[in-house]
Amino acid sequence: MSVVAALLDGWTVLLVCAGIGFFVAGTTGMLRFPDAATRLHALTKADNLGVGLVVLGLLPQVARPAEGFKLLVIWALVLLASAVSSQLVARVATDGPPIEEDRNGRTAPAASGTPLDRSGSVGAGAQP
Amino acid sequence: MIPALERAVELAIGAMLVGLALWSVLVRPRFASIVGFVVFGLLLMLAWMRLGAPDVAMTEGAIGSGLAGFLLLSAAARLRCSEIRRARIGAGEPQRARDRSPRRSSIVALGVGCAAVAAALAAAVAALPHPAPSLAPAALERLPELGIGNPVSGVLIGFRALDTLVEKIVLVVALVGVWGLAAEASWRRAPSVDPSPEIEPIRFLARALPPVGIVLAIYLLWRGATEPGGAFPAGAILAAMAVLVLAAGLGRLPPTAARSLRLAICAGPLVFLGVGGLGMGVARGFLDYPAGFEVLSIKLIEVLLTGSVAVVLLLLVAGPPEEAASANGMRRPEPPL
Amino acid sequence: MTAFLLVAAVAVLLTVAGALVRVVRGPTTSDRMMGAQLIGTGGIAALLLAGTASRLNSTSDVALVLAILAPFAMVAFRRYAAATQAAASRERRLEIDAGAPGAAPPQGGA
Amino acid sequence: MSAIVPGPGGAALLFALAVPLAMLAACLRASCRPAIFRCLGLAALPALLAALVDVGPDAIVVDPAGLQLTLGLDRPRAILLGATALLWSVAGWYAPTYHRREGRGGLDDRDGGSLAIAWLACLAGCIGVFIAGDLVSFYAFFALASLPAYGLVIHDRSAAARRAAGIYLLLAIIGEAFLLLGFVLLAKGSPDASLRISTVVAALPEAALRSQAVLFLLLGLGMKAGLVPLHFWLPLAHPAAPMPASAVLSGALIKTGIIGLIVMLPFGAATASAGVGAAGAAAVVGQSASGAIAQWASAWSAAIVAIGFITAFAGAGLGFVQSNPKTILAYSSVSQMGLIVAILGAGLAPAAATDSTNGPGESIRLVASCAALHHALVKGALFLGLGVIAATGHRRRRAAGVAMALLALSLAGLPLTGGALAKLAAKPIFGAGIAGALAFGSAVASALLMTRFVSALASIVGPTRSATAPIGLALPWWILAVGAFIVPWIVLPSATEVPRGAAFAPGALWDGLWPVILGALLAEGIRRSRTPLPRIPEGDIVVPLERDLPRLTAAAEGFAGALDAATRSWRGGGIALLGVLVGLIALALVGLLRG
Amino acid sequence: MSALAASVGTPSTAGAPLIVGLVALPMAAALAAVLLRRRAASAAVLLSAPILVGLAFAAAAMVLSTGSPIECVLGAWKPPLGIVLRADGLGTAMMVVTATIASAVALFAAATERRGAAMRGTAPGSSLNDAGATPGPADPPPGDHSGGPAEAGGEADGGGERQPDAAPERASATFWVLLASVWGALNLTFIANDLFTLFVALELLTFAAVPLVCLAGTPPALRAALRYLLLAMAGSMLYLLGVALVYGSLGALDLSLIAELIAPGTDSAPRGVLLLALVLATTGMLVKTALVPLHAWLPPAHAGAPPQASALLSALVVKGSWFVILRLWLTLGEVPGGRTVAFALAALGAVAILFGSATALRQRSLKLLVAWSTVAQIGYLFVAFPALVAAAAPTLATEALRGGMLQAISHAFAKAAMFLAAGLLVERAGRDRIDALGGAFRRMPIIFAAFAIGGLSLMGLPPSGGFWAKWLLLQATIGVGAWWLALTILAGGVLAGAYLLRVLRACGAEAPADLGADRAVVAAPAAAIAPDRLRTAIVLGLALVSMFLGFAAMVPAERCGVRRLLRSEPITQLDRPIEVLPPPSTPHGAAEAAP
Repeated sequence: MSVVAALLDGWTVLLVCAGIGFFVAGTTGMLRFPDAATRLHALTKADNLGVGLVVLGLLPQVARPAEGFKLLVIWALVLLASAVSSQLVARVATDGPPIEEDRNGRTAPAASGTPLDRSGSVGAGAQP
Repeated sequence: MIPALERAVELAIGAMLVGLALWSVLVRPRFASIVGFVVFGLLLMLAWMRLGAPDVAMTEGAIGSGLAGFLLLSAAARLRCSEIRRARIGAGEPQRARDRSPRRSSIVALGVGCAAVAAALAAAVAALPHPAPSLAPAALERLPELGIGNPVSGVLIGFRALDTLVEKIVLVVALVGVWGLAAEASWRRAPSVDPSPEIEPIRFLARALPPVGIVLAIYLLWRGATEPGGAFPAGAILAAMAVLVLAAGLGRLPPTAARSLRLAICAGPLVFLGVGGLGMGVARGFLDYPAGFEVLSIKLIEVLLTGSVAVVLLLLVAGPPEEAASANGMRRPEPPL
Repeated sequence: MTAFLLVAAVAVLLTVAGALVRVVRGPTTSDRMMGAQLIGTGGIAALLLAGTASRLNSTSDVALVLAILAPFAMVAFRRYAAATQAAASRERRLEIDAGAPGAAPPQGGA
Repeated sequence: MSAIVPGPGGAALLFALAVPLAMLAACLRASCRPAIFRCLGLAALPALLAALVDVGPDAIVVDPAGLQLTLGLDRPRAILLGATALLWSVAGWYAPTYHRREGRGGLDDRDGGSLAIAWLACLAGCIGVFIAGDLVSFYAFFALASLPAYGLVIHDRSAAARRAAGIYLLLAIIGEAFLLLGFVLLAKGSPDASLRISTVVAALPEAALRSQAVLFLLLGLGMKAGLVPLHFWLPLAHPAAPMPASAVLSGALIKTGIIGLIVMLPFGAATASAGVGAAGAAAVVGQSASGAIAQWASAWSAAIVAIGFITAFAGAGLGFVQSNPKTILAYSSVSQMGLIVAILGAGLAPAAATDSTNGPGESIRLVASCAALHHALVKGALFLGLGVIAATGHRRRRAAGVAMALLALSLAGLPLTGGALAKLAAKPIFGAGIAGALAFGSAVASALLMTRFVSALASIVGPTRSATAPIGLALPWWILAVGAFIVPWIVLPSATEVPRGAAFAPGALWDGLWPVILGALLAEGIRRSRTPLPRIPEGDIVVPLERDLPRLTAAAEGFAGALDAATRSWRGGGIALLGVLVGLIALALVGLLRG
Repeated sequence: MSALAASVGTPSTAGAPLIVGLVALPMAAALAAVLLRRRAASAAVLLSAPILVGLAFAAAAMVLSTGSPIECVLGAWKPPLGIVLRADGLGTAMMVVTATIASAVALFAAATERRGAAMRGTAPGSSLNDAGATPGPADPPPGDHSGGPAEAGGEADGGGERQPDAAPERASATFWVLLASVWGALNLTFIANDLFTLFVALELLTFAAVPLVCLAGTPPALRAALRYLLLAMAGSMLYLLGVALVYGSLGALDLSLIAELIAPGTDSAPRGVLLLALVLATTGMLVKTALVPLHAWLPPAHAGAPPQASALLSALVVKGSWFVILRLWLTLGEVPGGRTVAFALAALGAVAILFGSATALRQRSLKLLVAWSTVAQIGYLFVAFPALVAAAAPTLATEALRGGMLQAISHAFAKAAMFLAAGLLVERAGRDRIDALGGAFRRMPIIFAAFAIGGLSLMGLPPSGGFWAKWLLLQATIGVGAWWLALTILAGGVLAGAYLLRVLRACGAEAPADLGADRAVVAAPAAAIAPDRLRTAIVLGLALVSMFLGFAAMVPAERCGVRRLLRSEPITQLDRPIEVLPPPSTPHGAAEAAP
């Protein structure tokens, strides 16, 4: 048992660590990338690979096969969600930034120029 | 090491929860507030898991950050649209601005007051007896009489069935209240979740996800007898799937007057009430289940309740039936200028 | 192994907490939503790790619920963005050709 | 619920109450109202009858083991019930003719219907007050007598009537409130659950909150009786009402306050407890307790006497500067009520009740009720007479004028009138000290005021020089006027210890006569000297009150508005919630630390 | 087996089906009303009404005759694990009141609907409650949206029934569901003996009451409803926090168990925590009861609803949360420090009385005036609290309890009558302005009388229930030495008289001439809008009950058991101890499992 167990544990450690790595990378990208479109890249990496590697890493540890199946289903669902939401976010980003009210609840776009103003200034008021 | 780690995790989640709650309340843009609320719900789920309450976590996830987030964003969109319209007309703008900026002193006073209440609560919680008196052992002990294994379900559908029953009626009444907001002309028409303009990815999602969701709901309902799960999370997931289908434009709600719809709404509570009333004749009293048929009765009630919960939640999200005006304000007619 | 998985769960959680910064700082609504999404995914991963560590079956059920509802907020967000953009552009068009009635609101999807 | 089955006396009382109430119910049908209005005089006759038969104080007792709700009559109450019932009855016969002639009243009262409704409700309340033997029914009937009188006052719908009615009703409601508190305090002293007036009043001197009880009783009842400084509604309301209504307001309704004082002041308290103390074994303790009670009683006695005389003189003085005869009569009522209250106050002193043959306190009650009886009849006759005179031409006024003058001076104690008898009866109560001197002074003041009234009569303009008053006005008035002279001669000697002959003694005649002469001469002197009289508007102190009250209410409204506005906003609501929470938590902490 | 399991059996008392029916039947009716078509929906509720009235009276009679509460153990699960419904004197009294008023309101609503249907052809929209104004901009729907949801409605509806000017079926259909829900929620509130069941019952109450508020559909009503909803939710949270603290410290939710666990002599309970829990839960309920300064949602909410909804809200709904506070304080009120908080509550009550009445006095709209009067009257409900927790003086506590209950009950009847009467007055006058009521006295004397009688009951005139309530409250407040409270109670009565006077004056005035043309436009032919007999009778009946409630409470209170009906169960000894919880620190199951 020992060798197989050790191998399986090693597999778990390896893949989970890799998954964490993707999460770290995703978060870093989320924080450091300049605009929404690029941040989307970071998000999808964490979503697809971070969770995926963790799930794969955990597979040897589950008590029953059904649990493993559940883990895979979760991964599949996350993949689906990620795919769809990145589409949606991207579409929003290209349509022009969704309008966020400024501090006084007034509408910004009435004053600001074109609908495709992507400067992000409309959301600037959100900074606490 | 592990206890220390757990303590650290608890502290971290707690700190994030408090911080996020404060931020959500204080941040000015409505959208940011809502996102904060959704994330708060996610973190709260983790907190519930940490407290060993997976049932609550599940419900929190489905209702707190799922359906409620959807509902809040729809409301925000609607408000936003009317604000944009008003901004052009320019009526009442300065006054609103003044209304919304509270004085610093009142914020400070509010903060001090809230802190005082929180301090009192903290002191009280610290003064609670340790270990806390609990009815959990008693509940576990009598669980076999109900023939189910999940103590939470036992409390909900057995020991405190009355509370559950009344809560379900509350849901129905709340739905009637929401319908009551309809304009006279559109009363009895169909409420709607307006399809999103961007439908391709959403339509794909709405085709792919619901089968999984339905299976998951059945699974949770089935598991509810022995493991965390049960009628409410299952109903919430079904409702979420239905909302998704509607948002993708793949379906349409029946009018509120439809008999089948109303039957679905009322079936759960009515059967619950009926089985409970039957208990007065054939069992030991109101809301007692006939001996030998406990599991059957409970299953019947749970299945119907799941359906009712799903329909009611869906309709609550859809809102009152509206004529020629959509739930999120996308197709609201122009006001006369 | 248990200890490792727990530490891993904490690590994922802490990493993901960084996304909170994005939620708070924005600046656009898309950024906030992406931050929320990342936190949700991270939460799923952390739940799975911690649940496997503690051998708690129900954790994966909770994660399943979380996963199936993950795209839900995004759909709502898309609707929000579309509605507000449509309203804003309609207003602007009305402003441009002032008084011209019947500027039909954009009806995506209908 | 068990009630002693009413005997004949109880039946008489119930009948007396039922007749006006039944007529009131009949008024619900608009078609019945004119007929009811024409028969208004009938309504009070059963009460008159009840006053004449010997009913007994416990004619009807509901719940005898508990609350002891009682209806009944003792002698003081029977005397007043009889007098006021006579007045109500006569005024009721007078009213239809007056109403038809004057044609006054709001647009909606051509048939006298609304007057009849207010009249009957008031009448029922008034009868009830005199026969109520417990606090609750007294309170109920007192309210029934007070509030519908609003309809009597406002009946003309003129601006003055509206103002007077508003002030009247407000004061009546405030009076009710004070009375309620007074009654609650009385009931707190009750030894058992009983709310019977005699029981609670007997227990009053030893109650813990006795002074507060007396204070609030005085406030509540004194407001109705017109004691200074709560008198100001009276000179507004009485002149504003139509003549028959003024008569019953002034003659009968303010007696509800007087009867309250008569039955609820603890006369002979010190004597009674002294008797107990002497008989009891622990004599020393008893005596020291009774000493304290005596001290308490004499302090209140002095205070009430002072209030009474202040009212008597202030009423006379303020009335003297008026020119409207009705206003003068109203002020005269204030003055006379002051005198009666002074009698009551003097009777409260421990010394006053010792040598009584009627039992402690009973003689005081009888004297006061006899004085009230006299005033009721005379004042009623004077008001009705004003209407008669106004309907009579100058040429034919002589007889009526003489009768009015005699009636008026009777109030000042003109010898051979009922007033003189009442004075004689009150004399031993006041004694020869300061109180006696003040009583003498008040007689002079009354004479002064009444002389002024008689001279003001001349200013009334009749319809034509030789018009005669219709029989519907003259006959009831003459009946009442004659009654006002005769009835005291029948009632007083039997009720009080004044023998009939005493009034004819030369000393008594002189004693009665010269204050009248003095007062009349004074009045004439002031008139001749053409001293400019200070101009004091009707209702004296209410005028500055009316001026300043808006400022006060504006401040209160400002506060209320600010609170309203503060809590109405969303933020205000939240702050209020948090504030209540924090405040209650803080107080809980304080309570926890203290207890 | 443990003691817990050994106690399985049927421990419910004889009347258990009665109280189960009282809870289950209205809820079933509510669900049926959701399910059924409109006619059938109202029929379902109307049919269950007499049954519920019968059940309530039967339960009251049973409690009266046996002298012990009816208990019903739900399922076979006794406390602490399960729930017991427990109908004691307080609960049955309130259920009887609820049944009476709710069925009166139901009849009224049915009559209104029939009336509305009958006259819709002649005068569309002439009554205010028909005004189903749309919350959004009321534009004609644009014709070009194809496939919208608008067309979808036609198929499921009975076809010809839905014309553009059809009956206001939204309000009607919603109303019947809500009426039944309110009824069931109130009944559950009155007999729930479990902190969490109380919470659930109150949630149902709130969620039924909020839509009632916005039944009219006007923007102000929607605003008021939203504010009510959010504040009530905040209140629920606070209550839940309090419940959590109680459970955390005692491990029990059943009120009887809690009372046993904290009885004097048991030291284990952390009293400070319980006090905080009491404060939190009380504050939460205060929001729903709308005690000043948490009242701001009430006036617009109650005034904006149709009359039958206003009557329900004002008469009954606020009493539900008040009753929970009462239950809490009867159970937990004697923890140290509670007295201070009780005085604070009374102080808020005093502010409510003065502020609410003063603001009512300033209103120009009739329904707002009545609503503000509710704010004031709620204050009275809290004045009793200091005496209620006076453990040393059980008589005082009983008086306070009886006073508070009587106030709640008599206010319920009076306010129901006043709101319904106001609705009819406004319906007739065409608009909700006090100035516009001129001529009401002549045109609708009985409605006018009903309004006045209700008002007099609020003022506290005997023999109304309000009088006895004030009497008892005064006794109680003076008993604890709180003179300021006593004077406030009196001032509140005076102010009530003042605002009532305003209305009565306006009704008594002639219809203003300049309104004539206006009214001709607003009002339909007089025959069409003259109040029908049924509604008039209902309104008058409610008013008369409020006026003569005093008799019910007065005489038998001492002798025939109403005192027992209103008595507080001595909280330290249960009639039949249900089950004693094991000491909190040793969970039962653990102790059993260990060996």
